[in-house]
Amino acid sequence: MTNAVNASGATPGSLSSRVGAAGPVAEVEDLTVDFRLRGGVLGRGDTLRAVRAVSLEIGERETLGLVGESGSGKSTTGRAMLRLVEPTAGSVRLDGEEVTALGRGDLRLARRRMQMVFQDPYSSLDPAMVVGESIGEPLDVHESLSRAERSARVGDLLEHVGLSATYAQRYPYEFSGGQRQRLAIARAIALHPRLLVCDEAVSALDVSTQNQILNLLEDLQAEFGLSYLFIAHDLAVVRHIAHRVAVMYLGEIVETAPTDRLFDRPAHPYTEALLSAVPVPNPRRQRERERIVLRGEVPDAANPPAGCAFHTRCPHVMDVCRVEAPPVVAAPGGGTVRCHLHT
Amino acid sequence: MTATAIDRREALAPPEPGARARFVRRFRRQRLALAALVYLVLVVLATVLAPLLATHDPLAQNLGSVLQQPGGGHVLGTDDLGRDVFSRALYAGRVSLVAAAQAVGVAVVLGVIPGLVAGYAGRKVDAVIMRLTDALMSFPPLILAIAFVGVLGPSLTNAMFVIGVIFAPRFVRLVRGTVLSIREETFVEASRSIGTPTPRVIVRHVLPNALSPLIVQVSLTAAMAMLAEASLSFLGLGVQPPDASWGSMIERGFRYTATAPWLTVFPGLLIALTVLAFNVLGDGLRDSLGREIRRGS
Amino acid sequence: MLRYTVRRVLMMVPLLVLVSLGVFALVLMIPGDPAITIAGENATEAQIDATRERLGLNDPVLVQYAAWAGHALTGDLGSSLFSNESVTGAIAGRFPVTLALTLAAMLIALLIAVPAGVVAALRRGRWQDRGATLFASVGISLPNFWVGILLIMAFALAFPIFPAVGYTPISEGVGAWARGLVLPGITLGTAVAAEITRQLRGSLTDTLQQDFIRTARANGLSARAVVLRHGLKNAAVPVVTVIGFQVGFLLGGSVIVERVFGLPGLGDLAIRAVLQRDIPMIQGIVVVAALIVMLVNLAVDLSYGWLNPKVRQA
Amino acid sequence: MTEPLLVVEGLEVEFATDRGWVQVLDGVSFTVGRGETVGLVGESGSGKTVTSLAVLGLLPAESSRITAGSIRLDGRELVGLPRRRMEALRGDELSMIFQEPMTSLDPAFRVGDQIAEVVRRHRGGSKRAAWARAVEVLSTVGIPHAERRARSYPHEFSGGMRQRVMIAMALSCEPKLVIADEPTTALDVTIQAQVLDLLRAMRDEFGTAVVFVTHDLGVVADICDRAVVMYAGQVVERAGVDALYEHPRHPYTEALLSAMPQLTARSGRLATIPGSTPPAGAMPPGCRFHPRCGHGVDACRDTAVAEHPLAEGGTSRCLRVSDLALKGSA
Repeated sequence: MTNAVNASGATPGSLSSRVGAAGPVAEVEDLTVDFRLRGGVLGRGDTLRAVRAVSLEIGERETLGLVGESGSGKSTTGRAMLRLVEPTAGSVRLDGEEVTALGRGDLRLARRRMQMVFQDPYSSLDPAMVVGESIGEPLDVHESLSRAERSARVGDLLEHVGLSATYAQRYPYEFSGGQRQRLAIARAIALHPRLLVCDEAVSALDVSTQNQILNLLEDLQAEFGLSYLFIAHDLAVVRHIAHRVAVMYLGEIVETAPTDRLFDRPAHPYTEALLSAVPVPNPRRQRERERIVLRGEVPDAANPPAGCAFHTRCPHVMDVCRVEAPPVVAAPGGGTVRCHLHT
Repeated sequence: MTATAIDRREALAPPEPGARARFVRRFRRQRLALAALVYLVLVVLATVLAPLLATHDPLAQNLGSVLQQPGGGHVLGTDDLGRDVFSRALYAGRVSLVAAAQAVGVAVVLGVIPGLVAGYAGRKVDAVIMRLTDALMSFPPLILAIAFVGVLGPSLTNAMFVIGVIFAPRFVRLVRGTVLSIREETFVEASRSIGTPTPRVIVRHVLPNALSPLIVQVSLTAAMAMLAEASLSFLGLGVQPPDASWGSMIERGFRYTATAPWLTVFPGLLIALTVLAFNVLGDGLRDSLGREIRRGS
Repeated sequence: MLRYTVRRVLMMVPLLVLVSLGVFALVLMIPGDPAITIAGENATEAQIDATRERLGLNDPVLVQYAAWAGHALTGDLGSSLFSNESVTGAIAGRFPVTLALTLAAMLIALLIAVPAGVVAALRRGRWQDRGATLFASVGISLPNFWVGILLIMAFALAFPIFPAVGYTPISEGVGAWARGLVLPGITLGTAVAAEITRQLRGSLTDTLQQDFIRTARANGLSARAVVLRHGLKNAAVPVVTVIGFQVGFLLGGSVIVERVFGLPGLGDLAIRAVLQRDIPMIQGIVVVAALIVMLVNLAVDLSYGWLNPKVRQA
Repeated sequence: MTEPLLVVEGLEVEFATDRGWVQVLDGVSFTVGRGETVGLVGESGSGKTVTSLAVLGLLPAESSRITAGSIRLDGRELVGLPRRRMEALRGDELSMIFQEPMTSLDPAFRVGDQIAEVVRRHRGGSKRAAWARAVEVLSTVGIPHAERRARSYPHEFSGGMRQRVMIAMALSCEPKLVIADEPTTALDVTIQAQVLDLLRAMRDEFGTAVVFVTHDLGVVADICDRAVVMYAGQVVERAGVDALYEHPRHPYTEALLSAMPQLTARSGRLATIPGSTPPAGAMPPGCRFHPRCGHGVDACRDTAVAEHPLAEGGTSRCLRVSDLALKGSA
């Protein structure tokens, strides 16, 4: 195989964001997304603020892990960055270009530089098409290739994700979940994008398959210089693949940090609770761990609590938390945190 | 052992086996649908080749041999004017099938495009189209058809046009529903995310996946259209003499129920079998197509 | 639930307007001059003008519609062009026959379909299922006038158990009335029974594969309780929808069945009106039929609220 | 010594497919003692869910059959038990909690009614008493305002709360054994922690034995006393959790353990298990794991492997069990 794999990769978890002199690949500033809810007496809907003024940046060849529980807005953030849902406010820049300001035609052109891998490998490929058609679709839309060139490119992509070029003529139902996810990745990298948003890309897979996909993503990052926004709820997976991590709760980023700092010394009580809730696969260690079990559930996003959004479940809640939203401050050891304990 | 150097080809296990087995199994299960298809092809052939197959002139009256029982010189007997029932049935079948095709054609044309628009356009357009559809569906189909034919004057073309209009909402709803659900599929979002223009998304992803339920509905609607044609012709509001459809043959034979039952039994049997064939074919198609979409989701 | 009901009833208003527009438009669709059509081919110029004036055909279309709809709202659907009988009166006189026929057909259909559908779903793939499926396919494929004729041949002519034609009002004895409805009821009900069987089988089969059915079984509920309590209630929504749909078909089918069995119902009235091109009568019948369908759909939608608690809130 | 609460011995199950009957469980044996929590671990296709459905007698009658083996609950044979007798046991002496809290409750009935129905089925008594019991168990599983919430419909609850309702229903008749099939997989981690705590508390309070079916080795480490590891329709290893994690005796267990991404430190490359689980009906001859195993020898290819009892208790289905030193989790 010509595309030898660079398994050494870059050292993960270096303390600073890898924003080179050229600036970050993706910059998000105060991104806000509202959804109109249907219902109400006259069909007049309420609004749900799914994402609240989220800011983050992703450097070249960097993987930013975005973690949070269901309803935290992490997936919406990813979609809004690619304008698969329209942001209500805020700015998204890709290589310095303002994505939120692009008109329809320019946006279509910009899409070749930002791609997405979806969670459900069973519905992300058109069942009525052979997979070669699905993988080749980005090429059809953005490049005019001869039949031979196109089929060569598709074959090359298949080989790149570890599948045989001869599979191009097969239908999706002939593939297993892991293989389908490889196909979805092949489609996403077809145009050599700068940014790849992976939305729970391995959550539906068994452990052994999941690791194959994670390794594949690392290889492709090394080979093509990709930047990843890696959205996941599985913290162990994020620890492995991400260089930096942002934690979301109820539409807000509550903490960002280089991966090692976040996992070793979480600054936000929510991050701490999340980490402690994940059981470790070692009975003795698990028994000895101190566990923080949060009470209650995530509040209704349509009707968030006043003050700090986390105060209803926070073990360290103080009076100020109930009335005043905490500011974002620098966290000890790097990154940022949004908590009154640190102000 | 497991931490071997990565071989990208670790996923090269052959695709899930049994794809072909599944196809064969499905095909086998559709024996009935296959038989229905064969029957329909035969009926169409027979009506197309009516001039060659007819033993008598379908319009030739022979008052010397009226109401003859099946057998002898007339395979299916003769009617009250001495016309050969078998030959008439061949030509009448032509009328019935063409009428059904016409109604289905009208329904598809009037149904698919509004359905696509309703499914793909915004809430307001959708709401308008769906309210109109609801209104049309508030009329009992046959009553509306009778009313229209009553106003426009009895003619088969009028009748089938109206039947087509009446069946159009089924296609609107079907196509809209399918589009709405396909739109929610990740593969459509994936296609949008690579910058595929909307028309291409519709043509490449939405339509092909909407096609299977559409074909099924065409077959089932053909069955209903045949029944509707037969009903209208039975009421004397469809095909006008001396032309005949299977429905109007029964209407004519109805007066001789007690003395010449073959006049109603044979055309009725033809209608029933043909309608059954369309229904069985539609069901068979539904069972063998469209399963892949549901799988795994 | 109240809010849901109110909203659902309010939704009928625009529908009513659309439907009435459609019915009114029937007049506009008469090819050529409706006045000539209505006054008759042999009418004199003066007669035609008088007709035009009487029908308000000189007024703008919207005024005509307003006048017609205004009268319709008060229950005045005009009068027959031929008998001068009031349309509302004529319909009211015929309605009981059609109602009795429709109810008989629905009753027969449910008596066949519910057991057939349940047994088919429970014995999937076995002979009971195949039998029910076959009945469903054949049932929806038979032209009902043909079924009626065959039934007459068999049970009125060959074995005279039931009357071949005619209607006995209920005032002349419940027995005779019911006896006269058996053959027409079966004729009209067969297709409906087939359609409901089909839907019930499909919907119950789907429901029985749901996770909550497994939960019920895992908690030891008897097979009977699982199917009759949890299965049927959850399978009911599409079935009720289909039953609602069938009312429209029953009204249409009654035209045919009344013709075959010589019953003096709405359908019979409709055929006469059509053959005479009695426009107000046609309009009246269509309006009444559409109204019945809309009311049935309303009832169907309201039943969803009971069957599916989620609907109530929406 | 009396027999353990649940004894599964040599269980074999077949499913109907296009190609005829195909074996999906092959000689599955394990036991669960009173009050004990046993993890049934494996990836998709390992047969863990089929095993639990077989114990409850919930395998679909038309498309599956038990061809051999025995399932004894409290000394009573469940295989071949008449349907009515089995129904009477389910929900009473043994019950089950399922993975999908969103779809496992009947949307058309109030949750209180659904629980009361189970109570009345097994305990009889008045509707009022059954309702009172429903409210009682709902409050036991931590549903606030149980009195009022019993009158709510399933769609008015969050996923975590629905799983509590499911647990309340399963425990309403105080069964001796509960089978929990991936009960926390669909939940967020903070809610998973709550539900695991609840299950622990219930086990301690009622002395209920639990079979915990899961693919998550972290959850097994957290809640289970012993674990039964399944691969391709067979049990490959049985052991107490401490021994299993520290000294796995089957290469598949080792592979699974090393493949678990860890919270503690970033490893280099993630370990993978090459290939994929063989589908039922196409099992490789010999050891079923040998095509993916890094320790295989020629003998593994053609000799079907039996379960070897281990000196320290438990079993391993590996030919090389005595000469391999396998790596556990750190």
